[in-house]
Amino acid sequence: MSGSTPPSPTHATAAQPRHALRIFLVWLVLSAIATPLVYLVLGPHLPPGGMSDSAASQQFDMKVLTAIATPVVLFIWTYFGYALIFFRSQRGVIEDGPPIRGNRVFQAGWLGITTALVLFLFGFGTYELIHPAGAGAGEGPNPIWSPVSSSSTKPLEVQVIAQQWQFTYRYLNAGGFETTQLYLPVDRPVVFHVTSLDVIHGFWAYQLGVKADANPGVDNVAFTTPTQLGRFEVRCSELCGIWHGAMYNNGYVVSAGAFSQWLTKEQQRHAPDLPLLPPAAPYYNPGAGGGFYGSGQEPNATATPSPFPSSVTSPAGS
Amino acid sequence: MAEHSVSDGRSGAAAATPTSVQDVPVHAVVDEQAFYARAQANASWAASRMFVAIGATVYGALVFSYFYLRSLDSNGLWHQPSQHPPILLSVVMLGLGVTSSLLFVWATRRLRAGRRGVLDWGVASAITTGVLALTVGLSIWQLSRLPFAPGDSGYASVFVGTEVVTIGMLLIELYQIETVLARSIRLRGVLSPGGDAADSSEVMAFRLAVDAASLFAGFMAIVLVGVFVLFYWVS
Amino acid sequence: MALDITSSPAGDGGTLATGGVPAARRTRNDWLRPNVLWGLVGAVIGYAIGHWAGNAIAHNWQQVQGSDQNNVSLVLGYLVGSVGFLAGLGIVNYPLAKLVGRQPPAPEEAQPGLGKFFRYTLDHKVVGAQYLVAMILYFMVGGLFALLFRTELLSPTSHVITPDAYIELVGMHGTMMMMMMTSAIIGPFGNYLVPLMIGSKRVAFPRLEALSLWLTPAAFVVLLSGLLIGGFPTGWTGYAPLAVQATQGMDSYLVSFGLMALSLLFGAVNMAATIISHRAPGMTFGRLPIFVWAMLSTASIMVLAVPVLFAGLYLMLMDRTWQTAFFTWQHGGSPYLWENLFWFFGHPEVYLLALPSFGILAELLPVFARKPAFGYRTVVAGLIGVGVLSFFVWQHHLFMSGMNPDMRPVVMLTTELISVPTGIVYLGAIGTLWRAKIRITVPMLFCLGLLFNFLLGGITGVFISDVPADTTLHGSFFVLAHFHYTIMGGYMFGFFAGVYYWFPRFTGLQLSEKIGTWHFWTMIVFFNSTFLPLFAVGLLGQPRRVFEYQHRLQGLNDWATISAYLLGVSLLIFLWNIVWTTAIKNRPSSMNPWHSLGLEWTIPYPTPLENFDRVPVVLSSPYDYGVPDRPPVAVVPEPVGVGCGPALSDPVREEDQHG
Amino acid sequence: MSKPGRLLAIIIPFLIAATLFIWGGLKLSRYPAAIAATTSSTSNGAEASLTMQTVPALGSGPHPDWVSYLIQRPDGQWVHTTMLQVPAHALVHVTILQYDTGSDLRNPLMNQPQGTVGGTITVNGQTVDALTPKNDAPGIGHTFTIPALGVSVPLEGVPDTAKNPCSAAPCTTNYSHNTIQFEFRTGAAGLYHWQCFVPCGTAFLYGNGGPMQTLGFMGGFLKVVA
Repeated sequence: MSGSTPPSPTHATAAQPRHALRIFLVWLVLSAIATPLVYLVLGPHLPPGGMSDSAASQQFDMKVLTAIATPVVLFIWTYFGYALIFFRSQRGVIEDGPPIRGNRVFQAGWLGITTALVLFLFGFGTYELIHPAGAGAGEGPNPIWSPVSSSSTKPLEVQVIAQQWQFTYRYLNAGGFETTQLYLPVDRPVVFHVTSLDVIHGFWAYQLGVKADANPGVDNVAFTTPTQLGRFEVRCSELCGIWHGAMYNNGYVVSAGAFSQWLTKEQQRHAPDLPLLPPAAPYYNPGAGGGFYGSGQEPNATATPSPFPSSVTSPAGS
Repeated sequence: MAEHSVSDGRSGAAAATPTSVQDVPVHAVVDEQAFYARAQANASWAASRMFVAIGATVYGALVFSYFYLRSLDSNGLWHQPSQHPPILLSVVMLGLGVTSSLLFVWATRRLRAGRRGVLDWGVASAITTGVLALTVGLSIWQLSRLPFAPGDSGYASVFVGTEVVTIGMLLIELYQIETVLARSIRLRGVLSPGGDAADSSEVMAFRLAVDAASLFAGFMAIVLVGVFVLFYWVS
Repeated sequence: MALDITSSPAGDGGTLATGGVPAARRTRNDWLRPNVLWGLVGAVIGYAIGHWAGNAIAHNWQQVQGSDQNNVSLVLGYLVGSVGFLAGLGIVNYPLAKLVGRQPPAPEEAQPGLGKFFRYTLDHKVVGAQYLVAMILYFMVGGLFALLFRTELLSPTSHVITPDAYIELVGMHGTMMMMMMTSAIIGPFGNYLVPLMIGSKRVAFPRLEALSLWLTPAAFVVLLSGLLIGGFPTGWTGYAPLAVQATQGMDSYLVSFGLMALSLLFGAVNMAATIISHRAPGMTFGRLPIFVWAMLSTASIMVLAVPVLFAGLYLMLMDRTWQTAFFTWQHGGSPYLWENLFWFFGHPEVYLLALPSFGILAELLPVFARKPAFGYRTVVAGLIGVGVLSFFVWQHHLFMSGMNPDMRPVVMLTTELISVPTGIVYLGAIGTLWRAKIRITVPMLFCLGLLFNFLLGGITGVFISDVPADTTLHGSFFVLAHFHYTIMGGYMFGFFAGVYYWFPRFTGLQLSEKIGTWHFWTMIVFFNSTFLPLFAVGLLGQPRRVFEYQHRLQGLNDWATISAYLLGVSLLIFLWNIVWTTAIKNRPSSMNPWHSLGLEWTIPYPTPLENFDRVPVVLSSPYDYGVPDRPPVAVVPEPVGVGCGPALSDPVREEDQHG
Repeated sequence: MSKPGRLLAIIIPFLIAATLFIWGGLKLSRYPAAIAATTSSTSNGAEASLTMQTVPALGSGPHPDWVSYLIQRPDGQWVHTTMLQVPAHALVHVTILQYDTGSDLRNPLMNQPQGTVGGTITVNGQTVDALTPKNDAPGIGHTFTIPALGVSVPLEGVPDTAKNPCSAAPCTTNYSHNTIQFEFRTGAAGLYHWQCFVPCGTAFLYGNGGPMQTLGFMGGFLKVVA
């Protein structure tokens, strides 16, 4: 193209090959191949696996999201790849393209499709969030999405106490002893009450698909039901200071029998220090220890704070 | 960069004929000085409002902190009834701050309406400057003898935090009013009725500064009342 | 509205109190006039004064005696030192002169030469160039921190640097990149180009603009000085109880972030006011270059988001010095308060980084596709929509925090909705490239790289916005890889596209296309090679900011580390390109090397002090490529009565017309 | 400027920057020197012994008022470091001289000795398996805890009313102190972090700042070598 008379749009359209059709076909073929592959082949390997119901639901969620993302990514790649091959100017020549300023149908279609996708994702995500009891995420002191209570098994209540820099666990409906080990029975719902003694930590049981921030003075509740035996990693997921990277340990999902054996052994081991522990409560309030800016200067030494808000009921009674 | 060929698509270049230029409204380019004077006025108008928006957002964050901590009532320590700054001093400070700010706003309005001369306005701003300085001094004095420690409760924290911000804001207001006052003194020959208005860019800059100061003073009057209501009535 | 401006006859505009670029006053020996060196002297004196005052106030406070740490004196030292720095540069002369009602003194104009770049100057072009150099410096320093702590991650358990140094470096890198680099596009390109693009001779508030520049070195030095006193352990997010607990290095974070917040605010006010009020006749909002729209949207977000950050930093500073208890739950505060205040700023901040690069993308694509910008109004609406929506999504950073769990579906919706206006950027790109005449140049390559990277960044963002998926992904390396794809892969690629594209405008020299191509290909390959494995690392369970990780992840981590080194080499190629072009080859570029229709390319180099001889009259959109019989973009009219001047629109001048 | 001049003007700052960077990097990578335990091999396998002391204040250095651990070198010299080196799969005898006063724990679980041989520790010659708070309990001064090995030993504090408190490092046995002795077994070679769990960073929020978060004061590494 040269000169001061650019071709008229109609003329150009007639001469052009049917780019849109070609791009669409390439995209369709690629998506038809890739999407099932992604869902069926990659999907089962997506984290966090299926060690608990919440982990399985997260894995399903990621499978669906990846399957939806695949055609979107492929469309962009196909289009830009095609454009870079076919919509090139000749080397060393400065020539103008057709002056297309917009296309109502394309723009409206684009907006409509992206909005529809977004609304679908929102609906899907909300369903997945509600469906297996908050999807293993921390739900604050008054969870609104809790598991449907099955009459046969009472959930195991474990208080996770994060401090700089380790996790300890209190088994609230097994006498309330405290230990550094985390054992869970298989196929029994677990309620984690995550709290912190000092700064913000994050309780992340990776294979269980459980993550809840440990906030001082807050009882952050997360639900899950382990469904497979094995080992899972517990890591701190919020930066908490120098030893943040070293704040990890392993937990174990064991059979019901092995769990009660372990429970008995630990109860005996920790019998001496049980009286030293504060009464089981939604969260620790260590009071005097540590103090505010050092024990010498307690700005509020006279005030007797109420231990916890009345809205939080103690889970220890169960 | 590749050498471009002469026969490229500079399709529009040849069309730069005077015919298309004549479509431009000519009055828009009549006077460059007027153009930039107007631009500067618009910019000053916009910027003064943006600064008020910034100030309002800072206070918004503090008000959010107030209600957030109040709703959480962490450890039952939002507020203890004994923790109140002396009410009499606070009322006096509120009265001084608000009336002086409003005085300045009022004087500016009169000046703008042309009812009175600059002298009248100057007296009002001088009074405002003095009273504001007094208010700032009283605020600092009050902070130094609070009946509670800053870390005693959520209320105490927000109170101390807000008071310090308010002192800073009052100092900004004070600075603005003082500078326009000082400028009006320098420009008194030009500004007074029948004065020589030769250097009118100076006059315009002065007017813009007065407007900005008046806007900020009005904002501070509202803020002072709001802060008072928050800490002495609502809590 | 101001007083009766319209009726007042304008005087000689050269001495406009706040707007003009006043003429030079007098000349003194260059070394004696205010410059950076005097600024440093002022900083040292100021620091000493502030430190002394803080010791006088707080030396007998209990927590000072108990901990060896006097936060009051350190903070006062930093603050007074910063004021001293500005004073040494001659910036406080103006506000002081105003106090006594004097005519504002015009800063002395520098002699021609490099001297003016080390001074406080009111020329927006000098400020833009200073910003460019400063931003490249901050970026490189921040990148070096990343290389250092990636070295530590070569091994899961044996350690090269100490764990406290590791966290300091992570925090320094994050803060340097998120905080200092917020100005990376609006600073250099916004300040330099917006007046040229809107046909203005000046910016609205040159003093604010220069102040916004000179606050950044102060913030930079204050931040770096934190390393000398123990650093800060909180990362760039500064989460609360840990930040209240931290040693003095935390103060350097707070003060420098606060200085930077002021810088952003001043810069944004100037930017928005300039765009609103200083557009040339005919430069309607419908003809505004998209880059300018992006700057306007960015500046508007800044004005509303940054004050909240400023307030949050201030509350933290009060907690650490005055001993309030905003963030200590046992005394009636709450760590959640910081999370809310910080992320209310922090999420719009992410779009402060995204929008300018979208602007550059949308600005450059038409030039290299030689087609009009596709869906101009839709794209502009998208930019504004991103800005508006960005204020409603901050709680998605707190999905796991236990705060307002019932709000999570709503936040999920708003977060995912933001992908609609973001997608419009792709809509614009697709439409602009449709049947285009694409020229592959280095800026175009970077634009395409931006599109490639941001796609992955955006898609992975959808994963994170989804609460169930986020339960696994939150706080993991997946999040880290996601935002590096949007910020490094999007924002910094946009930045480099801008550098290559506008370098001739800044310097009259064109960066080598050959070296630039090498830079691009190494950068995009090693960028992806660094951060793609990190998606996997996060999915497989490695939390962020850890110095020890699972043994099974060592292969992926090592791959990422080695790629990171090579990415560093790629940036060295960029530096070499600058050195090669400016110091070795130094061959002038043509006036409009890209044959753009943009108004900024109609001005010869060196750019005159007042940009345009007369205020130009804008006649058409700068994207009218291929439009038959398009009018010139702008004309510069002769003074009244003489008639209309020659057209300035011809994009292709003779090659040797530069200055 | 001439071309060589321009080049020099660029290369010299670049070299300065590179030097600064390398110097800074080296500085960050410098761990305190590790003190090796005195080792011996007996019929039961390798054995090692470590002697440490805790002091309420260092008295020198950049943080003279911070609490810290000191390690005794084989030649009897006290060194301010927290880097320990012990052999793998060995029995380690530890002696800690505790000169600091005590305070409350945030997590009372740490009151209990754990992971030592026999689950017991010897305090001033008395073997105990639990520290129970007495009415006039001086509290816990520090703990010596290696989380990855499950070892945690509480170090009872010196009473506030002690006759002859030590004020600055290194303290000699003339000052009031508690002697705590215990043994633990090391596992495979590797780097294990150890720390104190008593919030003893005076005047820092929750007591966990300052010395608790700085390597070389209340935390360090146990280097287990094969």
